[in-house]
Amino acid sequence: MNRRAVSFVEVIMAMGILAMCMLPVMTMFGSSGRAVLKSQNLAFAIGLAHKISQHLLDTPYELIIDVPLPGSSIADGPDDGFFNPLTNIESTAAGALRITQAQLPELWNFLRKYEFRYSLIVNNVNFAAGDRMKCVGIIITWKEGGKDLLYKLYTYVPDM
Amino acid sequence: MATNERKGIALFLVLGLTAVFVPVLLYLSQTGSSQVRLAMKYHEVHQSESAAIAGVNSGLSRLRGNMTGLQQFTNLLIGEIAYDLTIQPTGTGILTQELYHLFSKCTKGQHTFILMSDAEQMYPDPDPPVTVIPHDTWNTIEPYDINLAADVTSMENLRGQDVLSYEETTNYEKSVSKAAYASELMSKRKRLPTELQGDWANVVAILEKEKLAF
Amino acid sequence: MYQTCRRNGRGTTFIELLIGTTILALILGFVARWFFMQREYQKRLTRISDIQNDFRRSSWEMIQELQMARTIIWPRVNADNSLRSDTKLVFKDFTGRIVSYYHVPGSKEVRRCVIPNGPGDPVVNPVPIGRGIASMSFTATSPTNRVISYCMSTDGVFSLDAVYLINTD
Amino acid sequence: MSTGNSRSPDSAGPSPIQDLRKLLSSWAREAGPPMSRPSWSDLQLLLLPLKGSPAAFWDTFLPSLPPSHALLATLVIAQSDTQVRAVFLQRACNAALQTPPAQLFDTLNLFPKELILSGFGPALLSPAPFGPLAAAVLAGLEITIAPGDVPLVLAASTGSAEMLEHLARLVPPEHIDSVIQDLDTQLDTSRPGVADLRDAFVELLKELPRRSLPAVEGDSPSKPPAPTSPTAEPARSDETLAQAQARLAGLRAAGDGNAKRAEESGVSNAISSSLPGIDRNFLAGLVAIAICIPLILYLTTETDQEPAVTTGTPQVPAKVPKFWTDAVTKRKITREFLAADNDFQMGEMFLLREQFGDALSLFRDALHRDPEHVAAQFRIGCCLFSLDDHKGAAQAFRKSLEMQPDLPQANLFLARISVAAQEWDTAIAHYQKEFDLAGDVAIALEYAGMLRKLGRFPEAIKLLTSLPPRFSGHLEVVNLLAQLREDARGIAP
Repeated sequence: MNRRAVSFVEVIMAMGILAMCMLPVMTMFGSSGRAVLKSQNLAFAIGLAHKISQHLLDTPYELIIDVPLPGSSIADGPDDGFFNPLTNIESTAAGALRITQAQLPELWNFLRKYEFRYSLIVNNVNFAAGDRMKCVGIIITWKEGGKDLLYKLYTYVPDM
Repeated sequence: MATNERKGIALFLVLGLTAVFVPVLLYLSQTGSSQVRLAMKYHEVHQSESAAIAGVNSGLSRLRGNMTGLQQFTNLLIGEIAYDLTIQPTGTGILTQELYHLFSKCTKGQHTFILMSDAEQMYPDPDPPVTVIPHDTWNTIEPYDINLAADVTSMENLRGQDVLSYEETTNYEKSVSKAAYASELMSKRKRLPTELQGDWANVVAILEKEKLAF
Repeated sequence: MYQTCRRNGRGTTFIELLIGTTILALILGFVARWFFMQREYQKRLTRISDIQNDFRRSSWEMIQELQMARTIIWPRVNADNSLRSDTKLVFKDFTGRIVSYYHVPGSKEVRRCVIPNGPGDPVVNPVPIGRGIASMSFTATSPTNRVISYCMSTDGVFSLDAVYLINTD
Repeated sequence: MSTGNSRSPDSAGPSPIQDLRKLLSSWAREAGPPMSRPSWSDLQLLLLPLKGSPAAFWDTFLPSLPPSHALLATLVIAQSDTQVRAVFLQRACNAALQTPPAQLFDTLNLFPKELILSGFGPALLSPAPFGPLAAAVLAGLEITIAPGDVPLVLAASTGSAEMLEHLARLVPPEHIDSVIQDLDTQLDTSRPGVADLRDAFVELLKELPRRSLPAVEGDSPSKPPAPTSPTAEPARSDETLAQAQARLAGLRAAGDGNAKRAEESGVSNAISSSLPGIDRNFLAGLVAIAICIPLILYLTTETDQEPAVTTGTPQVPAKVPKFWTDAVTKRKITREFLAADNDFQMGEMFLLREQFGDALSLFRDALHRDPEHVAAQFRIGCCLFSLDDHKGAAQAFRKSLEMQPDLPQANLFLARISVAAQEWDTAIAHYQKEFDLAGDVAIALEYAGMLRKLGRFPEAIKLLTSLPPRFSGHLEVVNLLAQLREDARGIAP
């Protein structure tokens, strides 16, 4: 009986230890998968924010206006000069492609999968007559693993 | 002997599972963290670049606000990103405008991004806004210190070389006729990669149309 | 106790082996299934990571140069001011040279070619500025020719970005 | 013609004893395995009800039965029930004492060896005449006992040559050596005569393979198939007779198991014998699997956390979540936080344009919305400093340092405030802190400049020479160092 008990306890203990050892490793691994997806979405969001900031520098000053939270969806979004329309290989406006399921299904799927949105917080500062500057907060939001994530970037747009 | 058999079973279960799982898990858990690091680096790169651009704009805004002379700022913030700004007078232009070198630097993590720009502040001007004309903005990712004359000088030299080669190019453009300019460019078509040959004629047409005259 | 007597005499019984093997098979079955699932998943993740790296690298290289460029020459917005895309981009760089980025679908590369704005031969960079990019399009979005937007994609991974040209001609 | 025959007990109407006699004799005539002979079930029907009353059985039936039949009857009752057998078989041995060996063997040969062993095993430890008889019976049937029991049986034996002879036959041939060892270790040779007994027995064991069965089996019994001889773990030498008997009796349970096994399939047989011994380990194994497999499956699914691809259904208008998580800093971002950030940004723009009053109010708004906004707290200090409110500025900078001790520039401004107030030691302390924090050359130059003003040239020189090599060649550093050295020479005697 004694010997059995030892053997039994031994196995249980060993298993306990094994499970203990494996848990962090597995969690680490589990998180590594998520980390890759996270890095993918973060990198994508960084690109989106940068893209907006660059367009803003070429947007007529008066046309830079707030896009309040929760923001505008990028997939199926309106014609905003940032993302829609996105491309056009034709020589007229008729050929312009927007991020819709019909026209750019793959990209549309990706954007809808994570619900990528953008919003703009525009601060107008008038220093003097005709001397003004905008500070624009560019906010990209998306959903990932049940969490609402956010990436923000600020830029100054002077009225030159 | 019986106990050994049982121990054998126990040992088999433990070692077997360990031997199978641990290497597998270690092998599988490589990618994630490094990827996040790379994404963060990319974020730093972009943030520093964006902050540097914002810095240039804030510098131009100061000049428009009729602020003159040497201006040095450290730890200015755009969002949560700190950037440094140096506006260094370089003399007076032929239109009696004030000439400046405008430096904007952002260091995020290991990454540095510096923008250097020429700025002409129209002067005298009764009150703001003063007209400011920036040009020849140049960037570097070398970790120069824009508050130190030595670093500033070396940046000015590096950028100067590029500006000189630009002047050479523009001088050439101005010096030749449109036809000669176009034919010179068209003559390169055969030596271009096939991907570019298709639309090269259109490209040359645009270049010809927009050739600098004087 | 009696069993131990018998085991001493006969070693492990058939049923012990049977159960042992069953459990072993069960564990190995699960482990194998799990392992192969993970391997597939990991392959996909690694692939995504590689693509991201390619995108980041090429994107940053282009941004640095384009930001200082003088003007976009190709593509240009359409006559009706609608945007226009192409797989190649031609611009005048900071020093006035004509530089082109172009996508080579066959090798999934984005290459850079420098064309002297005057006498001289075009030079293609020996090293591509972008690798592993299945599709790439540059889009002119404004008549000022100072913004170029681009979109890269490979196996369902995307990168949308744009560059504003600070300088003018 | 009226003979006594007509008054024979048979004619006195059927009685259990008569039925039993008939059944037993017909069973003895019938062919086939003992337990599948036609009369067997009738015998069981008749005898099994008596299990509960052994006394009645012995007193009523056995005296009227021939010993071999009595033994058979006992086995019928006993074979299905260990407890009953424990009681009955010893009595059966008594009965068997009067039975001629050949007849006895004929009967016993019909039964499974384990059954016989479990019946006669305990009797081995009984004094004569049972012990020797049991030994003779088991030896005659070529049944072996657990080697571990041999020393005890030997110790309990009469030591007669015949008994030793039979006892030697009970030792499984493959265990002779281990038995000899056990005898050496486990027999209490200090007791008189035990050593001689052991030596004699060991002698017998050694020459056993060459010897034939002793004369007691005058008529050679029909050879039973080789029994599967059970072997026991070595018995402890200090085991008492009672314990040994209990242990030997313990064999019965297994013997019973074996009896069943004889009628069952190999696998179920193995299960009945093996499972109880291994279940804990396999239970442990199963527990382990129960731990591991859900873990595996959980993590397997967890790693594949990409949300399902959305369908073409139109997007529902999104609600504003309570908060977001900053993908870079992991910080909780609320709308309040964003509003505070906007105020701060606007303040920053006014600060750029040196409109300190407007900036100050915006920074205060930001701090009001988000009391943890370190940058706003710091900027309040900057504005107050520029507005020459050094006291307020110092307070703001101290607060910002409380919020973030390694905040850049706060110490620098505090140093400048101290310089303005000509509190040199405080200024030096703040400059030093700032320099230690940033190691920045601009701070070093400003710090060294102040030290120079104070005439503390060696400290200033030490500070500038302690700069990283990268800065040591810089124009400003070189110039200031040169001036400091000159100043130092100037004051030198």
